[in-house]
Amino acid sequence: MNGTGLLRRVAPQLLTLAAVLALVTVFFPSFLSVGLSGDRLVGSPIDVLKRGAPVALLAIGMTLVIATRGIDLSVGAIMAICGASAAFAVDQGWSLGVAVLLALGAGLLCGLWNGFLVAVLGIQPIVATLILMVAGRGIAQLITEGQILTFSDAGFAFLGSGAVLGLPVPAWAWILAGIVVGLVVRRTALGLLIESVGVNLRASRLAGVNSTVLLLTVYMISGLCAALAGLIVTGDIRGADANNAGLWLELDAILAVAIGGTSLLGGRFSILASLIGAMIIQSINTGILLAGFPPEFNLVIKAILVLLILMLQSPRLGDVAAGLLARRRRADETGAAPRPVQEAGR
Amino acid sequence: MLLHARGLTKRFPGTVALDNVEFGLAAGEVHALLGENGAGKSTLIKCLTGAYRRDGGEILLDGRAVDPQSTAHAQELGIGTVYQEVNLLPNLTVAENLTLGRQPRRLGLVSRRAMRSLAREMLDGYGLSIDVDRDLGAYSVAVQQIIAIARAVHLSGKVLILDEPTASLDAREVALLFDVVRGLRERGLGIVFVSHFLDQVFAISDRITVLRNGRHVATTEAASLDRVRLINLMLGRELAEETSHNHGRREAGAELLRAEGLGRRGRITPFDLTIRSGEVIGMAGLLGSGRTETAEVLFGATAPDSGTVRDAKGPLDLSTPARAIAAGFGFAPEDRKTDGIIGDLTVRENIALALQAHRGWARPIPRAEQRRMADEYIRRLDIRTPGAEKPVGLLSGGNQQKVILARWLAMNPRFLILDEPTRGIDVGAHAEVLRLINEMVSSGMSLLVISSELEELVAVSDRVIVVRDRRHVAELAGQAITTEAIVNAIAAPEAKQEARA
Amino acid sequence: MNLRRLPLYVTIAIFVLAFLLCWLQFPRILSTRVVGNLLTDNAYLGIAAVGMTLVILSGGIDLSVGSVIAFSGVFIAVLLRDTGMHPLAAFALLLMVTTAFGAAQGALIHGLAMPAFIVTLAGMFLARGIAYLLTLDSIPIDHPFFETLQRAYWLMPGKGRFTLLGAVMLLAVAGGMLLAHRTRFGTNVFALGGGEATARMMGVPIGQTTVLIYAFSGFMAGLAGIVFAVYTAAGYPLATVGVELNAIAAVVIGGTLLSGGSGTVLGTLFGVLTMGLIQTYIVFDGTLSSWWTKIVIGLLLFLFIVLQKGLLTIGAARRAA
Amino acid sequence: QVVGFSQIGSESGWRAAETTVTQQEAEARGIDLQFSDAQQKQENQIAAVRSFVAQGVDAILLAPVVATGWDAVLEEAKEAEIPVVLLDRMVDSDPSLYLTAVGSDLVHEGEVAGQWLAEQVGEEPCRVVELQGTTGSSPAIDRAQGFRNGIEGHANIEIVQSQTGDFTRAQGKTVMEAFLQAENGGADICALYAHNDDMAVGAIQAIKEAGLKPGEDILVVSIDAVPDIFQAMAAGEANATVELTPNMAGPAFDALQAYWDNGTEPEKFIQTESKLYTQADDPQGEYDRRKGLGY
Ligand SMILES: Nc1ncnc2c1ncn2[C@@H]1O[C@H](COP(=O)(O)OP(=O)(O)OP(=O)(O)O)[C@@H](O)[C@H]1O
Ligand SMILES: Nc1ncnc2c1ncn2[C@@H]1O[C@H](COP(=O)(O)OP(=O)(O)OP(=O)(O)O)[C@@H](O)[C@H]1O
Ligand SMILES: [Mg+2]
Ligand SMILES: [Mg+2]
Repeated sequence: MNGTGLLRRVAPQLLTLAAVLALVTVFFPSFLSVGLSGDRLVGSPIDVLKRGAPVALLAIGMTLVIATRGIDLSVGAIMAICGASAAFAVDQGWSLGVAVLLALGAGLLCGLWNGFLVAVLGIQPIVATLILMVAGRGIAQLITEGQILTFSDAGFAFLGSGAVLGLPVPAWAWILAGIVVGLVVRRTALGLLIESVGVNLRASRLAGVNSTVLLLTVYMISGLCAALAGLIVTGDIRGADANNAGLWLELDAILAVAIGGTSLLGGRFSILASLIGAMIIQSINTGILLAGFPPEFNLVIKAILVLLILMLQSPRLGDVAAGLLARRRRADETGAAPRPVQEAGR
Repeated sequence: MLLHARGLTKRFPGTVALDNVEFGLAAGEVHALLGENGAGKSTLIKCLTGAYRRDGGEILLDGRAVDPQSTAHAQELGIGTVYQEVNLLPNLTVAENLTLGRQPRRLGLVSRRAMRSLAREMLDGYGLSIDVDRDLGAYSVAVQQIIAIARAVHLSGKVLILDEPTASLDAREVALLFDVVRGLRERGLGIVFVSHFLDQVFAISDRITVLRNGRHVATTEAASLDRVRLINLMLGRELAEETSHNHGRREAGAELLRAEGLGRRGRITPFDLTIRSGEVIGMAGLLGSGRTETAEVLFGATAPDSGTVRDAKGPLDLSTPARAIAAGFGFAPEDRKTDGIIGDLTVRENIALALQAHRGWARPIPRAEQRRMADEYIRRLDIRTPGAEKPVGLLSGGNQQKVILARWLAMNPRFLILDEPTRGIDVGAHAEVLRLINEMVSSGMSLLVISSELEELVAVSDRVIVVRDRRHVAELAGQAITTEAIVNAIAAPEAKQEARA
Repeated sequence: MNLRRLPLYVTIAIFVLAFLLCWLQFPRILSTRVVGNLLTDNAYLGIAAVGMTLVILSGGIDLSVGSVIAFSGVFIAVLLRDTGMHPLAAFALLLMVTTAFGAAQGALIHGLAMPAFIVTLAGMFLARGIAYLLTLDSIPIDHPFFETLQRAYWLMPGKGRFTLLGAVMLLAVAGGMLLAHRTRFGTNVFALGGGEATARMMGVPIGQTTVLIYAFSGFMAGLAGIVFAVYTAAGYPLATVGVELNAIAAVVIGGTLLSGGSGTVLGTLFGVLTMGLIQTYIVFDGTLSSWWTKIVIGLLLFLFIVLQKGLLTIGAARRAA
Repeated sequence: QVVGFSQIGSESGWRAAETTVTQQEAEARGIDLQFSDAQQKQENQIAAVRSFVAQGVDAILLAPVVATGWDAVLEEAKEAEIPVVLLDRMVDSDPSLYLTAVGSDLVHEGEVAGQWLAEQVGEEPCRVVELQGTTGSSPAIDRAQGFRNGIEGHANIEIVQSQTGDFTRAQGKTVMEAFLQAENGGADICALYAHNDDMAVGAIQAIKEAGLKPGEDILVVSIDAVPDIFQAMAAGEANATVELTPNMAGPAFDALQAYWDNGTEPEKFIQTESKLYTQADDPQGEYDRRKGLGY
């Protein structure tokens, strides 16, 4: 996709983001202000970039998984496993490098397991990943023995709360991961093959696409992204909280992908759009916190905003509106009230 | 006029599919609707039956303006339709598919017994002996096609529309279908018939309407037209030469492949097959005789459980399509909707897909190269599309078929299997495809062509293999390849023919 | 035997086999008490899963059921606390509300062509959010009628209780079976699951069917909410978190394909019972730590699904041969 | 003796510690403990208790996830003559349905924290931010109420922000960051009250990252007394915590033993102490003492 094509693709998401930011600013006027404290940038926008990191990272992998017509419910649990592994390693006195490698390895392994269930055993993605979603948290707790495994390794903490060139490390993490994965899938044929498998698995196989390897790869990338997210949240609170790390984040990641306009039925995808989607969700979350409503309103506000966003982005909305208009007009003309008709195909 | 469409217009982004089209159907007539691939036949039918919302024009049924809002609405109005792509549900039983929406009920609950007997009744007269309680998906495309016809016939109180119903049927089924259609005509129904088989068109239709590029070109009595004039009307130009018989034109080359005892239990009885380079092998048989299975086993789409395939260098691994492709095989499947096209991807991507998959993900085909390939095949195969970046799912049926052919031509395999390659392709393109087949073969490619159209087989094949009951039963070669010989071989179970030139 | 029934038979066979294995290890599992508990304790799940089965058969998914169950409890509790309404009237009102909620989800899914996953995810947030707005506390229900409902059981030989709640679930399953397998609507649901575009071309009223499916799921979730409210005699906004995932798992273990178009309601009952059995087994074992509990549940889930897959493949191959 | 223990889950370090301690206490007394983890779900707990009844255990320990909804199952246990002891949280059923309840008074905990703060700030105006527990959970409701009781009558103390941190460290930190943003970079905040220590520990990091000194610029008071908060207190980053002892099982087993031996009916509520720890109470020592308990 060339520059303008890309821009056109993500325009709805950018507009939505702008709208959400504007809305939050109404409730919390200083929302958009960014300042410099010492050598790091501070302010709500920076918080959004930072706090949105786990969901953004998960959304990268999730986008690819969803593009193959799959879904990965286990990413939250994988975050917990990887965070726990890294904290365990640091706790054992191993070096940070070993800890990070261990976490990434664990993420890859989890992805391999999911991919194996989906691609080789042919289990449906929701159920296949549900298994790890349930068991994974147990595995993470097994590693931490149910405690919050704390550590004081400054390097590890830096992953979660440090800053480079003024920007928090987590923000760098998802931006870089997004660029790397985005380049890899678009500069190679990976993206095309993923989309093709997502649209029509059978036909792709008959055209010689090695769907098994492709699915394995995609779930492994998702596992890897979850591992990064796990490292970040663990580093951030200097402890591995096996029970709560990444809890229900898979849902936010899926939402981000959906807001990013990638069909849950597989096919065409855009990582950039998903990342903007993640930022939209995080802006809502941060906005709710800043606006100071009582917590019992959180869920309702989020639900309504998300629904609104998705409705506005729905391509059908135009049709329905047109249909309603046409109905009124034709009703005026003929007194009949025809129903709107949809085009075949999706 | 039973059904009358005036000034029908339908636009898609980048295309005007119907431009002010006029179409009239009288009661008690069979009205053929003809035109090249992409001329707008299917679109016209979809507008008539509420599947598409038209952009302009009006529709009169029995002189009253109607406005079908959905296919269900059209059904209520007494219009039964078989759409071009088989539109049945593979996960429902045959009986459920046939009766969907009007299952017989008792006390508000569907009565299975009544449904079953209704379904059997509906299938009466089509020569099918199938279990109506099995899932539809268990049956071949051809069987499904017949079931779709039976359903539409049952639904059609006034009008029956058939969009390429005979594309995958063989002569026997076509004859049966025509009997049914004549019966309906007697009863005063109006029947719209779309086909690219001109012989069939002349055999059944009373009047003919020709569309070209979304415009109405002519409506005439069938009797007043001959084949050549009809083709000229459709194409808007002369067609040089339709088909050419090729017997004795080629010298078979060296042996390319040899399959021995290849088979899979429950699918196809083990068979032997040798293929020479530069040779076209035709494969004939009735529905469900095992032709597609033969192709699938050869291509690794279903893994064989016995036998080997070897070439001059040694045994080949054909356990998956990817491996078969690596061994230089190609396979254009029969069911293009589920096995062929990747609907949401563009024409360019669909054409490049097999080659790209073969090269591996790490070596992308440069975009410019893909464009060049796509443009070349769009030109060579005359694929009607606004451009290479159109999603292939939005192309007309025949043009989708051409895209799949292009995908495999771009691979340049040494052995290509074509399962019903001309299904749904118009006369002009048909000639083009046959010419291409000849061209490929003269450049040394070997082909296995599966077709229900015996003339086509006779025209292209060097040898014809006849399949019956999942078993290869006869082989014809050279001058012995005639339609009669093939028909005899298919029909005569006892007399095993081993005719060789 | 029909090939499409195979998953059902496999599910039942696996359940019986699992029960036998449990019985070998813990003989007390084969008692009317455990059987009665299995029905009662999983009644709300079973009812919700029947609704979920239809949704999944149509190729959709309904993530809102857990929240709707919680909402139902709170709604009833608040109504009974703040008004003098009879519980039956409250039930009726609630069922109307949840059915309308489901229908609204269906309308959004169809009308705006939005994926069911996302719409019902928002529905899940919304239902729980509204429950929070109604109350943050857990509210006890001490209406005499509730006690009558709770005490309505038949004492089976061996002191097991066959409760009203269990009976309601069995009735719901029976009703679901009729609806899915013996009505035109049911066939339309399967048709939708087989392919929306095709179903539309065949004249299935897509919009109406979609709305009805989610309305039915909302109704069943409401009914499950009533059962849960009776079961606990309380309304609690934090109740039944994640029940939708259990329901989905039960439906899938019951042999229904998540991609839609294939499955049975009866299978779902056995899926629910299988899930209940896993839980009972773990309690009887009593040695698993918190984390091993999760791991073992995951492993057993895996085992069931793989076993099912294996048996199905073998069965299908047998028939093809 | 076989005792079934239906635990809520393992959602926090404190909960894990309670499980460990219960197991240790059972082992020390030679009791065979049947453990069941309900993963925060009441429905699982009800099913577990009924399974215990079906199994015929000698007693049941129940740490109820929520106060309501236990009548039917407790009655069933009573009919089967199995004594039930409630741990750390109460139920609203009739007291005749259970033997006794061991626990602390959640409202009281909040009061202790509130009173400490009131005493600490004296007449100075003080803007407090509050990190609540999981919305709708009984500790969140009671500890919020208790704290408000505790600062009752001190008009100088005002709760200016209140959000849920879900009892977790990560959310504690996230929400605290938002509070700091909303309150002029933290300059306007005088104290933080967190419904549990985990959220406080997360919030302390957020305060530090914002360039402020927790414990000095912002007072930190929380509840539970898990080891990590003592570490923070030792470092001067937290000011006070109210203990909720994880040893609920000890008193419970004692009561059960007496009941088994000679049918002694214990009191209906055995309250554990809600002790306040401040920086003066040897936090380092407390940390070392608690570290092994499986928090
Ligand atoms: N849904 C759609 N969106 C966009 N373009 C479409 C769509 N359906 C059809 N078209 C275009 O409309 C034109 C007419 O297509 P149609 O399917 O009616 O042709 P046809 O005459 O039936 O051809 P064939 O013989 O190949 O079936 C084609 O150019 C096709 O690309
Ligand atoms: N007339 C029939 N009666 C019963 N079953 C049939 C019939 N025709 C096909 N089938 C079933 O359909 C399945 C698929 O057939 P298949 O497509 O392989 O046949 P084919 O030789 O390729 O024929 P064609 O390509 O003409 O459809 C077979 O398993 C067969 O059992
Ligand atoms: Mg067509
Ligand atoms: Mg075939």
